[in-house]
Amino acid sequence: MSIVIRRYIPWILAVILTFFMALDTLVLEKNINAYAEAIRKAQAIIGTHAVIISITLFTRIHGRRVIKDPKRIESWILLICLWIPLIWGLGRYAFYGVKPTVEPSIQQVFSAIVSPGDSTIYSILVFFIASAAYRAFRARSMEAAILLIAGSICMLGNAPVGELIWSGFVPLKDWINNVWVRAEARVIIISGLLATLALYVRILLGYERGWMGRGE
Amino acid sequence: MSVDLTTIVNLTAAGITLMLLSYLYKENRFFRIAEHAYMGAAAAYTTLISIDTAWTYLYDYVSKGHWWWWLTIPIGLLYIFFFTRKYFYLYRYPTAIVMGIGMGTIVSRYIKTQFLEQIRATIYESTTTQYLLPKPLDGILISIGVLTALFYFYFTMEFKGPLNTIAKIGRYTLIAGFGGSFGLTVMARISLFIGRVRFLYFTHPGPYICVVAAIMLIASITLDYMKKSK
Amino acid sequence: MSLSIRPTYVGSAVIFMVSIVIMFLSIYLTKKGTVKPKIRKLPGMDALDEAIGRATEMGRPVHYTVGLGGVGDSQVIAGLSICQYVAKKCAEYGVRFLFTFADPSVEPVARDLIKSSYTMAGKPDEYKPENVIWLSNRQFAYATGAMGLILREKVAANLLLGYFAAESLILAEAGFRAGAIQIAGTTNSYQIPFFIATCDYTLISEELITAGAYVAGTPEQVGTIFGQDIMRLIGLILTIIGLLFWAAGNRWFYDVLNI
Amino acid sequence: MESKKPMTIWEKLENMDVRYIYLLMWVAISLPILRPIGIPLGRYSIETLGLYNFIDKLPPGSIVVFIDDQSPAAAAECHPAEIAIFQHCVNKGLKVLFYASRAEAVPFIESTLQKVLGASKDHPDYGKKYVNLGFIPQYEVGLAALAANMFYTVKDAYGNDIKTLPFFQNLPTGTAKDWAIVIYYGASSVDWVVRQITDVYGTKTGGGVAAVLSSRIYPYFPDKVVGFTNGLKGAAEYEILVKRPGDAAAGMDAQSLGHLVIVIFIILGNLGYFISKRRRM
Repeated sequence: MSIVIRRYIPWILAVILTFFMALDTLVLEKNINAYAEAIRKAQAIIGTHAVIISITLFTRIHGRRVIKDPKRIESWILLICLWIPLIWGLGRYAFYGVKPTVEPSIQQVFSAIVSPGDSTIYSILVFFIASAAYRAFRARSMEAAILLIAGSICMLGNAPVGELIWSGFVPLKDWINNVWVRAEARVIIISGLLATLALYVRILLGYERGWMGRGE
Repeated sequence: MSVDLTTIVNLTAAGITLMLLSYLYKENRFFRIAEHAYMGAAAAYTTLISIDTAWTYLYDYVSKGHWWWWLTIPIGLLYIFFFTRKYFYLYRYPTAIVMGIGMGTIVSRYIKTQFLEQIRATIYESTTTQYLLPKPLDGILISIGVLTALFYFYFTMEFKGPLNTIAKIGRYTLIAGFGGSFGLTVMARISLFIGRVRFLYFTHPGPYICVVAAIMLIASITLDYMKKSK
Repeated sequence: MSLSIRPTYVGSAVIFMVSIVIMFLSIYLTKKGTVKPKIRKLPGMDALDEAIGRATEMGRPVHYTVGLGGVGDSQVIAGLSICQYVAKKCAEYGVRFLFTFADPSVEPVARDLIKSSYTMAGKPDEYKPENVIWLSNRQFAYATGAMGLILREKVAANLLLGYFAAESLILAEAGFRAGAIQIAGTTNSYQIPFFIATCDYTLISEELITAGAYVAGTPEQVGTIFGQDIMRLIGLILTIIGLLFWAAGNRWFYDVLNI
Repeated sequence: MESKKPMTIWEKLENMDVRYIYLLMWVAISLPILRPIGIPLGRYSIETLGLYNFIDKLPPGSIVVFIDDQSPAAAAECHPAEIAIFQHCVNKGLKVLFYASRAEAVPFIESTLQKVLGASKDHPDYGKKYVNLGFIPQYEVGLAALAANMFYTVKDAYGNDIKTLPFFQNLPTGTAKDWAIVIYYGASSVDWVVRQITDVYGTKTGGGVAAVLSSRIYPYFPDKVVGFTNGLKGAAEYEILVKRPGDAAAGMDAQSLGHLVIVIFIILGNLGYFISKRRRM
């Protein structure tokens, strides 16, 4: 019995929902479409609860670190930056009805820490892309040479300085972008779908059980 | 000199920016502090936003008298049983719901956008594309590229003789595309860094912090160098 | 109740049915032994053992991440099923196994999975909950945490198999600076170039999602790969027929694909 | 430790410490920002010219709607475009209605007004020619509501009742039919704007978008989207067209130097690789 509750019911639930939602995208029927829309919203609500586990465990890991070694400033900082805005934001939301998107102090935390963090880490990519290009764009083999040539042409065609060096870079860049990059992207998309179909069949038939853990 | 809130926000922002960038030299204490502050604040902010979204959905239904929507909360709370030793498997119910809905929504929609539409686009572009070579050639190149590269992924066949050549052409198509899109991305990344640099150099009190950071960097490089030469 | 197929979705419905039939058939035939598909080698997957072995020799941890996606994403599911294999191997060799992710919905699944992998390897006591690390549910905060972790722990193997967006290169560069052997895989066509450029092995798109079945190797799993190849053949044939019609100046087939 | 032969210069070039690359990148990008060089931009792209010519031909008093959807990360590319396009509208005497479709983008409206007019709500033309509606949530739903009824938000971002503002007097229909063009600034998606405005009311769409979005905007160009500035380069072109060289134009120098540094490093790496390979043989 226990394996039924542990494994079979969740699995059957997933199968039924998959087919129902697939039906919704294919079929025009007022009730089905309305139910599907409601189910999708319910899923968003249910899925949000997972964050409880994550935040609890996150706090536990760093709490233990702090207890073991109270001099670990970074874990202290993490706990402070996590819990103070969270409690304040929730409290303001619950008791005063102020949405976190407009609550000024939450917005200040956002623009003091989160927003600069986002844009800094995004922009740190410029250094990494430079060093990746330096290491990878080396004509070691035929493939590497193709990578090197296509990459360098596109780089030079994109920057104004490339046009100053040789005016041919721009049409060549457009050609690579619109012929080769397009063909590549299309194949990656199609092949991703084919594999996804096969994976879903494996899940629906119960061969692929990674998503349920292994358990017993 | 009065210190207002904007200055404090800008000061923190500039500090976080430089501390995170210090990773470029090496993993260090300042980076670790900024990293943890950022991780914590980001988790708090994102969680608040997702709670807000979820509550908006829920309230929308509940306020219309659909009381059964409250049931989504206990179903979601099944996740908490993960902490118990005996009933931990109950987390699989919300997981199954989230997954089943995700899969179902994607699968049939993607068959259209990622399969049929892509095939149609390939057919359409076979004659309409013209960039460098004379009229039909560019389109033919796209078609050949798509067909061979798709063939390259074939799993249950060993490539021999002419098949190997086809697969190789497919592989080269993919690589050319990868190279191209690598090169094209550089510009967007530099743009992002320009934004950051401009913030640091031109927003009060960014420049002062930059100077402090530069001094600290030089000091740390000197120290490391002395340690190494010893 | 009036039921009709959404306009322009007839083709999708047909392909959906056809694909299910083909998958069933190919699983059935493979199980019966009528067809014996031989899967070509995936160098990236074969290198997993090498990577774990290297980590054992160096006494440094293995870092594994499934990226940004939630548990419903096919790339994450694929990443999790490869994770089973890696976690078990790490438990057997006694290598520290660090697992990171961004979406909270992955948390219970991953913990359950890794814990049972340790149990299956016969070392349930060596599973350490603090080695499964949620970094943040915001994209770049997750990337920051991962890049800090990779360099701090000096990981010997950096396995990036899952859903990645712009942070792909951040993780790969951190792995490079830690001197790790890197195996990566994703289906996002914008990110594959960075993995190709920085990692030792890359599982491109389809290869990632199929890798789970490749490792398992049971007839049913191999059967679905065979079915996948038949679907590919259908795609190739549809494209070729469409191109021939189009070249002859006939739009009919092109329009048929959109009914 | 094993004994090491000293590396030749070519081997050093082959395996350079990446931190030198980081440093040079930083310098190459910073210098032109502090002191622009003025590398010529080359040809104007057709997308930028499409937008410029469309706005240039509008009669004075036409209504232009700006949708701000830029995240802080995308702002580096979109904000300069917004300033340049707004400057163009001011020069031509057009009326501009601002609103933000994501909360993070609200400050950029204020900043645009400040940078072009030198004032926002205190400027004499505020309320007559320029109105900032602030944040309107729920992307497509919000835009559809605004398009159907321009008085939908009741108040502007500064708390003024919009019925009292001269901007909203004597509107022919009070819907998106009165608008001359909607311009989207951001990096996420332009589909919803086209779907709600161009497809329903026939009003054209324009854009000041980050380069990552360009591939998804091309299918609409040039019928539904008359033109757009593509990333920083497009913004720089627009700045030069309206003769207000600013952040983007200075940024293009940084772009050129940055690309050049990467290409030089690639060449050095290959040189090092080939020469040391020949020596080893």
